[in-house]
Amino acid sequence: MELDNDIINHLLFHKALIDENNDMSRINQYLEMATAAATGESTSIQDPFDRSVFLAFDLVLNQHMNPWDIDLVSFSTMYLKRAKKEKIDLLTAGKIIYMAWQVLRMQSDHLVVNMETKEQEVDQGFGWEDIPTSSWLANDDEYSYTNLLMKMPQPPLEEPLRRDSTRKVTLIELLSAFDEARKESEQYQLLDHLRQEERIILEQKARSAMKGSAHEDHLEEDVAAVWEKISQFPKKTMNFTEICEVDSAEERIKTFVSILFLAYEKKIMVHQQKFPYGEIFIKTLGFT
Amino acid sequence: MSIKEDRIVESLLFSAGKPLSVEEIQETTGMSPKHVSDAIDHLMQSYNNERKDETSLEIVKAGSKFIMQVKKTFTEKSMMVAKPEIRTDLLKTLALIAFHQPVKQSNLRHMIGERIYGDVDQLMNMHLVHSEPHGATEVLTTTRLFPEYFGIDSTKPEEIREFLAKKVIGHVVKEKQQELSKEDESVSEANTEEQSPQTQMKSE
Amino acid sequence: MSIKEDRIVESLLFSAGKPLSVEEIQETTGMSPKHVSDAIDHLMQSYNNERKDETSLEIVKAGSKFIMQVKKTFTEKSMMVAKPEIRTDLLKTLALIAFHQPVKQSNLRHMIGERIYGDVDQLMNMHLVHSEPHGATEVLTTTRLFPEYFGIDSTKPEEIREFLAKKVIGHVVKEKQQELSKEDESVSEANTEEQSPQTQMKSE
Repeated sequence: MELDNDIINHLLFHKALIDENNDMSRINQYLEMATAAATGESTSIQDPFDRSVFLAFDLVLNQHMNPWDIDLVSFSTMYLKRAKKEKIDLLTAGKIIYMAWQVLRMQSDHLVVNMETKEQEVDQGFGWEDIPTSSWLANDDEYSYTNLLMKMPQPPLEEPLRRDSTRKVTLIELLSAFDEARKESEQYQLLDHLRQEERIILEQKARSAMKGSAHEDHLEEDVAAVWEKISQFPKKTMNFTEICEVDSAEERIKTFVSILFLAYEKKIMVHQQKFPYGEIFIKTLGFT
Repeated sequence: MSIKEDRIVESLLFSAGKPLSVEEIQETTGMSPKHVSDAIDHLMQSYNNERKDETSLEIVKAGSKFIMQVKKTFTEKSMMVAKPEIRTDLLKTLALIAFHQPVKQSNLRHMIGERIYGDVDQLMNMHLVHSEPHGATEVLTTTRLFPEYFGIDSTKPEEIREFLAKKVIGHVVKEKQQELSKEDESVSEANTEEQSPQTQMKSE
Repeated sequence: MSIKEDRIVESLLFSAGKPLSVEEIQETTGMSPKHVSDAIDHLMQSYNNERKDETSLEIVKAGSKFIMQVKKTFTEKSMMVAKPEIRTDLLKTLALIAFHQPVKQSNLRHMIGERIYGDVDQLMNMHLVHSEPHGATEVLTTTRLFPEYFGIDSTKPEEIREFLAKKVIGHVVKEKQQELSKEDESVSEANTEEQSPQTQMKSE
């Protein structure tokens, strides 16, 4: 397979990015490596620029080239300029950025080993850390994190395999559990008692408020009608507007009161996010 | 690839947390029985002999099965961090049943609420609680497994109840004593603090 | 006796089945925090480096705690005995929250629809997600349990985000590479087919 002139040009362009202390012989070496690598996957990257970039990193990652031989600062500046000017295949770009991360990682490992601070050089100008990967990933476009994630067959989180073991419970623990259960049971009974008293008072209040009004007779029917609507709803969760079809004050009150009754009877669960004027959400319970 | 097979069997024995038979390992891994046995042999050789002094774990035969476990010397401490097999909430319900048995499910509902139904189901699945229909409700007692599990020397509900009642009193008394002895300690610590300047003075 | 302390900490990490903090180990063993940390270092060095190829287990930092678990390479085979608990859909919702955190529930609803309410309820029940009222909506973040549960070596949202981004990009890269290698194969296959008659001709 032949290397096209573009690639050679771009490799020469990389020569310009390589530390001046390195001699020319290095670029020939790269060309040799590139010839070898060209038979690999890099051949299918259409854009010659991307191909050259790919090759540059491929050299570092697969051919064990010294990562410091690529000047990431000037390289990233050039790359971004190019990315802004032309439409670049985002998948390839993603791949390159990922590889760049790896290179950066290798560089930092290298840095730690050498204990030589080249920080000043890196701090000047533009670095990979300035590339807005997070905004690229947080965007709403096809290549956003969200979209990529939803398309993945497996989520990026995996449950690690840990030891599934338990030990026997001791008699002492049983005794302590009884001690706690006894205290909790006392509290529960007290609360339950208070709750019942409250319930009776509320029911009495509601009855006396309804007495004599025309609503008294129709209330049960209204509740039944709303329940019918809710149970026939295709989804388990719905909102108030979906249930209250006719937009009149009377209908809204009728539906609302019925919903409160159904919630009291624990047939549905009602919640509202925006208080007090937000949408009311209804969730059916114990029915499928 | 016998070395890789050793690793697979090792990871299985580790994650299972209970004894596994050769058949179970075979079914999960698709390895032949011979390969499974060989892998277990290698692992036992490595854990229990070659690396004996470099590990706190061992692989032992339990009946016809195999288990990876902590060596006896280290069990005491490691027991303290291991998860109990009955979770706290369920244990509380079990304790209530054991102390009040024979007890109507409806009475327990008054004590701890609707939760009781789910809890009783789980305890019955664990064979620790037995339920007998009684009119509209159920009457609950502990099973024969219960005294066996907790090392109680009786199978009669009344005797178990009594035994536990005595233990609870003993437990409460003991706790109280510990509290008191802690107070004593702090008192004696205070004393020591008071005494120490004297000791210093003496040594000077 | 640092070697014995290594063994004690090893037995604890083995038995717990959940991540343990230095404090928890310290409380159980009575060892000093320094000794606990040293023991963990030795164990990680031994399991994850020196004996790397001789064990299917690893010791990892999960959040600010430590746990012994099966290496990823061997999980699939051993998963059969201890099944995963969280379904794929829910894991994806969790991965969304973890990446975009702190994130408004209403924004997530735009991303994945009404499903979010049920999912968030479940994740909150599992103590993996925390919700804080914020005006008309809720703001969601992951809890401290999150990195512990998944064995992620950080409690910082930025680092968790980076971890997830790498995983997703890694997946895309892998997919692309597989596509490319398939194309390569078909190209080289085509080449071989073309060449083989020539070779035959030559040999004739």
